Amino acid sequence: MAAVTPAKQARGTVFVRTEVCKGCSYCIDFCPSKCIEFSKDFNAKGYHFPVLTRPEDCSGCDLCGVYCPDFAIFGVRLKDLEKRIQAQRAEDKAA
Amino acid sequence: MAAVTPAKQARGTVFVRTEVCKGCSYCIDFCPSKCIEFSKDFNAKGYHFPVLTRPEDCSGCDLCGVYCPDFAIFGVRLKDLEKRIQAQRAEDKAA
Amino acid sequence: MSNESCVADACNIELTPDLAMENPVMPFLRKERIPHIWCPGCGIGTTVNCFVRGLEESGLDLNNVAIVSGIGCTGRVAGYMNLDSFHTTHGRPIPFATGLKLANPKLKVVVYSGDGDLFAIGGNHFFHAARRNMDLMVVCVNNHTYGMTGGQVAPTTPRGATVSTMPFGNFEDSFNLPFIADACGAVYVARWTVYHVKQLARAMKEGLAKKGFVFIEAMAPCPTLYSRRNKLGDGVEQLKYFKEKSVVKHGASTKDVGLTFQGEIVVGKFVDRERQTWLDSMNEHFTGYFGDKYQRYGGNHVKD
Amino acid sequence: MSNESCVADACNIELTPDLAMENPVMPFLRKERIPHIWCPGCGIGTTVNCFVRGLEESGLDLNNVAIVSGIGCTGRVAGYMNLDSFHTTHGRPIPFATGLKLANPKLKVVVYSGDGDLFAIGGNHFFHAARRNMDLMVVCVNNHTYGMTGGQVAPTTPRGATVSTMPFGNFEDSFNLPFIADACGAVYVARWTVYHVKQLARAMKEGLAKKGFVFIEAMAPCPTLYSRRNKLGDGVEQLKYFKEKSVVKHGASTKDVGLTFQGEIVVGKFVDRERQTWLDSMNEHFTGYFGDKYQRYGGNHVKD
Amino acid sequence: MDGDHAACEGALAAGCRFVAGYPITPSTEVVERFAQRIPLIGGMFIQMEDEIASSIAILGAAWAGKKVMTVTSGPGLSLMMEHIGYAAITETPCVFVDVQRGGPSTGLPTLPAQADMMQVRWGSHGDYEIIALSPNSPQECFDLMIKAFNLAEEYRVPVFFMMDEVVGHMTERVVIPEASAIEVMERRWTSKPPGEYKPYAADDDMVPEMVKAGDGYRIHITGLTHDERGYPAMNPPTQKRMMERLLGKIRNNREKLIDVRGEHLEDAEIVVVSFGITSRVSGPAIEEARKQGLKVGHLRMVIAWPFPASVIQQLALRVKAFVVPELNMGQMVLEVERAVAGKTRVISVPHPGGTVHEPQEILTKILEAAR
Amino acid sequence: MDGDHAACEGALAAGCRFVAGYPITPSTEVVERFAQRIPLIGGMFIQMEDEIASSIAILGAAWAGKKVMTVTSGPGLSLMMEHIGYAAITETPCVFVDVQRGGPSTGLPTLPAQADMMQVRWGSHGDYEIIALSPNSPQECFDLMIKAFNLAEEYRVPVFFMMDEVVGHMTERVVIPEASAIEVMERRWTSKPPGEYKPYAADDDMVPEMVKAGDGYRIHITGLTHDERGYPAMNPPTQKRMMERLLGKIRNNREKLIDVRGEHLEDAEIVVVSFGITSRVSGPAIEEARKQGLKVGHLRMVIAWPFPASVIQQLALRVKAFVVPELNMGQMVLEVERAVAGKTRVISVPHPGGTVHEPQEILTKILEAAR
Amino acid sequence: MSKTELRVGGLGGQGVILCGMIIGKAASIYDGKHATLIQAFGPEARGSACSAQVTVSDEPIGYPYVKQPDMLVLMSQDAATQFVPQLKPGGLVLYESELVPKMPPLPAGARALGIPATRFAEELGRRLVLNIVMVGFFAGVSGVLGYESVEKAVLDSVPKGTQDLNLRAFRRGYDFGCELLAKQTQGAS
Amino acid sequence: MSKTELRVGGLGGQGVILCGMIIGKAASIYDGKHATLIQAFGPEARGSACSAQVTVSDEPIGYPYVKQPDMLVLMSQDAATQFVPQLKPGGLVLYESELVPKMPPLPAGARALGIPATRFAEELGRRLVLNIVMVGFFAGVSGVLGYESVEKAVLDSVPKGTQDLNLRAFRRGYDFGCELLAKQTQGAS
Ligand SMILES: Cc1ncc(C[n+]2csc(CCOP(=O)(O)OP(=O)(O)O)c2C)c(N)n1
Ligand SMILES: Cc1ncc(C[n+]2csc(CCOP(=O)(O)OP(=O)(O)O)c2C)c(N)n1
Ligand code: SF4
Ligand code: SF4
Ligand code: SF4
Ligand code: SF4
Ligand code: SF4
Ligand code: SF4
Ligand SMILES: [Mg+2]
Ligand SMILES: [Mg+2]
Repeated sequence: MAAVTPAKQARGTVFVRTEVCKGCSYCIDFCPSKCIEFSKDFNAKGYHFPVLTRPEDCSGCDLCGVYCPDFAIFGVRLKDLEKRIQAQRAEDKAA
Repeated sequence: MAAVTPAKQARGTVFVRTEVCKGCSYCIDFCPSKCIEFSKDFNAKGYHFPVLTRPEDCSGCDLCGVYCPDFAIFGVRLKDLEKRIQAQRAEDKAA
Repeated sequence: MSNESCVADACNIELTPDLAMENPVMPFLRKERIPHIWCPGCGIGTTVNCFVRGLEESGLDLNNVAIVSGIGCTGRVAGYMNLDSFHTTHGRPIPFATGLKLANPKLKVVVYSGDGDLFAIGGNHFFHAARRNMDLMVVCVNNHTYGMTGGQVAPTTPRGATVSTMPFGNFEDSFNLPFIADACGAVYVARWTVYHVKQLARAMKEGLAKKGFVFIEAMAPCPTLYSRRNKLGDGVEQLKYFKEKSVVKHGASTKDVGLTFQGEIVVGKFVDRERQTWLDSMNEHFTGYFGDKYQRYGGNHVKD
Repeated sequence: MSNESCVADACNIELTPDLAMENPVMPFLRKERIPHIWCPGCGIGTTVNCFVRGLEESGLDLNNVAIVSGIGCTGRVAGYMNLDSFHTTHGRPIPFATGLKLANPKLKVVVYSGDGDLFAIGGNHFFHAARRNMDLMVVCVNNHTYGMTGGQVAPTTPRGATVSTMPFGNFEDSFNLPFIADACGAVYVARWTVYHVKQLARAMKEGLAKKGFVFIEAMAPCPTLYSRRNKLGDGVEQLKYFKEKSVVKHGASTKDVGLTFQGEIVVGKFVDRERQTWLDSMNEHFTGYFGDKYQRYGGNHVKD
Repeated sequence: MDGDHAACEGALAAGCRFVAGYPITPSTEVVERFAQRIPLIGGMFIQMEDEIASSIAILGAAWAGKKVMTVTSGPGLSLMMEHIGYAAITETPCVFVDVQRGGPSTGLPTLPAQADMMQVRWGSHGDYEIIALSPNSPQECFDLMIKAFNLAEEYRVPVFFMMDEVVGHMTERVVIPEASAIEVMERRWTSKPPGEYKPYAADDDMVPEMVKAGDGYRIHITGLTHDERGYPAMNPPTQKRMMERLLGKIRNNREKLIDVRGEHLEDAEIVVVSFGITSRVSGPAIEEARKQGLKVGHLRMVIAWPFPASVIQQLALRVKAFVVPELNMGQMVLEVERAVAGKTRVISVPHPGGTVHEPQEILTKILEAAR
Repeated sequence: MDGDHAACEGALAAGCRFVAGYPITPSTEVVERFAQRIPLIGGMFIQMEDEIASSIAILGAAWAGKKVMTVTSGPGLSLMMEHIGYAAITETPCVFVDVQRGGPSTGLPTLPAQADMMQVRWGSHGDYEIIALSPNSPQECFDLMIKAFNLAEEYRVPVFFMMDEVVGHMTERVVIPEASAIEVMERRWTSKPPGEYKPYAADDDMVPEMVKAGDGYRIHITGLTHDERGYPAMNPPTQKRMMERLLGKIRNNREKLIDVRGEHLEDAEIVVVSFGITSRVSGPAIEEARKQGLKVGHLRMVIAWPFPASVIQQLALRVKAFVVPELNMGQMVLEVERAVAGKTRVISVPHPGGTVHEPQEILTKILEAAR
Repeated sequence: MSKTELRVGGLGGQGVILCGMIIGKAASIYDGKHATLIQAFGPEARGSACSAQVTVSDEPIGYPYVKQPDMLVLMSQDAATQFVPQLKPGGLVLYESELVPKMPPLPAGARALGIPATRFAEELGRRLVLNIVMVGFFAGVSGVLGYESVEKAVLDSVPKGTQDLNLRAFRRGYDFGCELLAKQTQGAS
Repeated sequence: MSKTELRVGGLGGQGVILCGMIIGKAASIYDGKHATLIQAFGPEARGSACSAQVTVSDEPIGYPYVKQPDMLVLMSQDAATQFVPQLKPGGLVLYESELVPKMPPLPAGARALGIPATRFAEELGRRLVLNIVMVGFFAGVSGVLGYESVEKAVLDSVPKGTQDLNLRAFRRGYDFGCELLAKQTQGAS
């Protein structure tokens, strides 16, 4: 999926494994910030999947992740994301 | 079993199938009039069985009969006994 | 019967052998099978006396009463009753009775079995039949153990009692049977001991008259195994305990009637309520759904 | 993972493919088995998310946590968890778990299964394990039907709902699961729906920390069979119903939390009490009986 | 109509009016249809809490006079074993439908097998006899189901209707005849009055007459060894008398119970012995072999139990080999071997289940047999 | 000591430390003794709510690392059938003790039979293999029980210990050797670390190594058809691979598993084939026949399943007849017949149970065989 | 033609079996032929691969399996990958064009026709009717069975209350099929 | 004598099996012989007929059943009726005299000795020890096993806490047996 440019105030973002999404819309309906929507495309199984259409509103609260019955999406706070990525980088270097 | 002579005021009596009695003493212990006791003899299975030792006290209440787990004893009011016997006689004649 | 002896002189009728009286319970029993197999002082026989009296007073046509037992000492009750009687498999009298009842709703079906049969292996059937409010009267003779197999721990064995598979004393908690029956939806729940013969007989009568899932717990001694192993004396000693430690509390909250080892026994009629039976629910539901096309299953019930 | 997409520009770090993030639940799952078999909008997956979060927060060593499932859609949970996991037979996860736990008391054993599995065929095991206060956490995903076999009536199907073996509408009364668990002696009883993800995750955490028989009912949609057949829309519609009709009542009397077809749902933590577990009872009892000769089975528990 | 639905229709046509069941793939459609159909027919369906309950609820219903059935698949059948013995010893007419799936244990829930054949013969403890039929099409699910019910009434034994996932889920046209054209065996009601009737007294045909609860006979029925009155009598002579009748009523009627369908048997040098879906899968292999000039016949067992040993014995005297394909790892072939008693070769074509044989596999064995 | 108690001692000596059971005559004494003995030995006994629960609680315990057993009789065994299949497919080492009583159904609870022999072989749905031993004295209840546990560990199959009421309640002196003199097979623990270990990967002997819960292997165990990782894989090729190993580990070791005891077989013209208590009852009949000058041998099956077909086949080539007395209406004799394959006569001496054969009955058949 | 063999493949939940069933029913009941349908579904009847094998014949059918189909109806990429190689030379493939992005090479003389059935179904308001769109498409292009027969079979096989929707779905697929054929014929001419 | 066969018969609840067990135990453990005990009890292990068959032998025992007992210990009329006809000529019958009112005809040379064991047991305070009285009687009159052996076997076989009572019961039976023998010998002399 193509990245979407967020507004400055974005505090979080989501990752989606589009191929395992079954289009149930839980993430979309229960996102407190209403920042994701269905894609127009189908995935291989014929489902529409979520895309972050208002990234500036995403808090990274991961409610979408807790709701998603297919482990297809998760949200992350950008702060945490940085930490995780740095940690991973450090690990990679160590290895 | 030999019959026991009751005092005049007897209002009831009991019948005992001594051979099926297992000597549990329920009839004896829970007879409200305390009018039955264990025999000295054994029956074929080696149990003592109840005998009406104070027939004058028996009310024919049949509590012994309700308690007896072996259907070995029952009490009857003399009034009812007469009726039953007459009824039976009548039946016998009819037949 | 010729081997019955009578204090004949007590009445002014001469008793000739052909007039010897028969125990009034006999017509309700399969005479030819008496003496029965139960031990001296076993309380099961006493419960049968109460059942017979309840049956007699119920006024039911005995041809329409069926009795179903599982396996166990109590399980033998069916075989002694002069009714259509079914001795099924261990733990399964309730589903058998369910089939019997649903296939011929005119029958009054009584399930008569032991605590192990009904609540250990057979527990699930009890719970589901109560939930469905299947129109059955279930009598449980609770002797706190598995009599037939030699006195093992049952789900009704009180903590602290010694039984063969808890040889150093039982450390499990037991079920509070009336509470369970109540929780699952029984419409009539009572407990009596075999000391309380009159009350037990009355409960049987009421149970037979009631429509829906009826549960009667009859506490009874098992002198051979339970009493003896716990040094509680024989049957008569247990009955005396029942007498001394029982408290009658009609309408008691079933939550509070749990039993302890030789402790207080709350007896009484705890629950007596109305609830549509499974079959009535079905009939009503299908009548609503199909209207006239639907023929009431089991014929039209006269209201109660 | 390379097929995860991210709005990378949102943070000031450049995301190269090798840095693609993995869903934080993945380490708890058998990744190689995802995607799972559940239908679109099936609520089971959501309960797994909550369980994972509870597990994570519990601080337990995952090598000492085992999960046991029966057969059904929910029964597949064990197979997706990256724990020692056992997919047993229909209705029997509790006795399997009992053996597992008693043979190695150091394990934290979780039973995760469906309403049919735990309360229809498996009901008796549930009742007895609760009575014994076996140290197990039992999670029941209640979707009001047998999902795996195509949507038949379950003991949890509300009256009035249509299911394949009650094709004209269910006319049976259903079990009130928290009440049953409470009546049988569970030490922790809670109900949440998959709408209540935070609360459900917290209940999982509390349950994992609790010693004794823990019961958590997680109401979940089965859009494929239950919702569709009852014209209730898909999963998201059911979640909306959960949201609208739920009332949180911690400590509610379990008697009063029965469910009706699309009616009010009482959720909350209903029971949280202390009772000696079966194993602790045994150890204490044998220590009392045998004194020093007795070696505490399962090692010495640190009193917590 | 698929096989599961046809089986339900067959049961209804046979007079079945009581079904207790518990869902299990791939059998559930049978009871789902029954639940749909029965309210307006005047019968009863109940989904019980498990298979144990289902399998005894039907026995209760049978003793209240109904024709009864339960429906399951392997795992459920394993749970019914105690009640199969109970049905056998109490001589309760009943039909158990087993839509076989891959096993053992939970195995392959949605895929076919024929691996419960020995189980239905031997799965309950103690000695007893049963009858088992094996349909190979939806039409037969209908037709043979009627036969199954009739046999249950005639012999008062549990009758097993051994479908498999393929037949259960196979859809073909099913012709349902007029009710009047269907031969239905009624229960062997007694004509004796209460005093004279004994539930387990039988004459030469060894099958006692029956009554039902509520008719004033005050019967007693028990799973214990019992005498003619139905009373427990736990002693070796009673056991002997009871067992001889329980087994005898089937063993003595073995020949009468044979139902096999033969094809090209007249000149056959090699005989394929099959049952159920495997009989259809064998078709192309046999055709191909005959095209290649081999004299291959086909013997299909419609009734698998009691095993048609005499038919096999007869054939064994004149054929070169038997080829026995079955969707299991060798079950009925053991019976074939025993019947053949070394007279000729027996070649097993086992299959672990999950799908059917490739006709080629069977052909290969036929060719091997010809060598 | 009686056979039931000796069996318990044997289990303890074999390392059994977990028993779950449910009372049933005539087996209960085994668990009663276990409950008595275990607290000070450091093991666990639990009486479960029924046999279904018992039979799976032991499987849970086995996966937590214990050697396990359950004890029952026919009706209870019928309820365990589903879990026998589950034990077989999950390859869980376990011992099922069946103290056989008269059947079918509730039958003759306190009287002997040997009529569950076919049931333990075939009672669960689907294909699988088991091992069954048959002791004939309290001493053997001890000795063979150790063997039973060892075989369970060696082959990872359910092992059946087929006692009967007579052996269970027979009292004789039992010599219990020093622990050090008892050969006990330990579990086949893997030496592989978590990442490399696959629960169902096996080498040539077909028996996979085992681990237990709590050791960090994060295993998955299922009753569904599964691959080497233990993951469900419901497709025919996986089924084939799994089944070939499940059956192969016993079928390929059939010869190794033979345990028969012969007497006078060298010159025998007639061979009595027996097992369990019947082997002792046959004694006087054989002696008497030999006194009358007949060359009668005795073949006793200590392991009844897998059936020692090759031994019978060998003998069939040179003896005149087999006589097969058993306390059932003809079960193991079917296997004898199959193995004999028409080479010689097989005479069944069935018995409905409730007591043992009169030696005279067996003698009569021996004499018949000699004619 | 005395025998036509057909395989319908897709995913559980797409209505694959019903699709095959309707075609079989149309053949056997309304066109007076023999028909056998075999189902093969995944482990749990949902999510995973799922297929129906339909044999339509003038003669009674013995062996019920389809080894070399004359026709394929495909609703997933997996089904296409698995079944296209089995197709008879000269056979016909009908497929959901958005769910089968990569059609494997066809055998000699075979044709493949695609339809965006899921999208059509969504347009009609319920993605569940995708299978009926495929049935319509089949009726439109295959030429094996009459329009009426198939329409009757559809009406007979769907739940009451959804007949209207399903008829529209059927029509949508049928029309699309006819148009496509027309277009192709034009292109060819 | 290389082999002694014994049958104990009575009713469930009388302790028939234990009676046989003690005798067998005395023989095998304390007298170094082989012994086999077979139980036969009624349908439910209570109330109905019940018996034990004990074989005591210098050699290992194969066939464990007793067909023609050398000795009988009888505690009910039914047992007497059933087992006395099987007694070996010259054999010995010990019986509860009040529970076996009608002794069937004995085979040639056989003797029968009675003891009111139930009454003795009742006098000792527990009718349950009737079987131990019978064991004592056996030890006193049979001459097959030593007093000590049997006494040890009794102590070994009864529940702790009841050993005293049981020893007294054993002694009571033993003494009665010895007296009886003495009397008979006198009578005979
Ligand atoms: C399937 C099965 N398991 C076990 C048994 C053995 N058994 C017979 S009766 C019984 C328990 C009886 O206890 P309960 O129901 O309390 O009856 P009681 O004898 O105490 O009246 C058991 C376990 C059996 N007959 N069948
Ligand atoms: C002994 C046995 N009976 C029946 C089945 C069939 N079966 C599999 S899952 C299931 C019900 C599952 O319902 P539930 O536990 O509510 O789980 P869900 O699928 O709804 O999550 C049934 C009846 C089986 N596998 N084994
Ligand atoms: S992380 Fe939170 S805000 Fe962002 S999409 Fe997910 S639910 Fe919405
Ligand atoms: S919750 Fe998950 S499966 Fe559902 S639409 Fe969102 S990403 Fe897809
Ligand atoms: S009838 Fe009443 S008073 Fe008379 S003996 Fe019986 S209990 Fe006592
Ligand atoms: S109650 Fe009955 S059995 Fe007991 S002593 Fe009295 S008569 Fe005998
Ligand atoms: S064992 Fe107990 S319950 Fe059974 S008959 Fe004897 S006293 Fe009654
Ligand atoms: S059938 Fe229902 S419970 Fe099962 S996976 Fe589908 S939605 Fe979930
Ligand atoms: Mg009891
Ligand atoms: Mg469910």
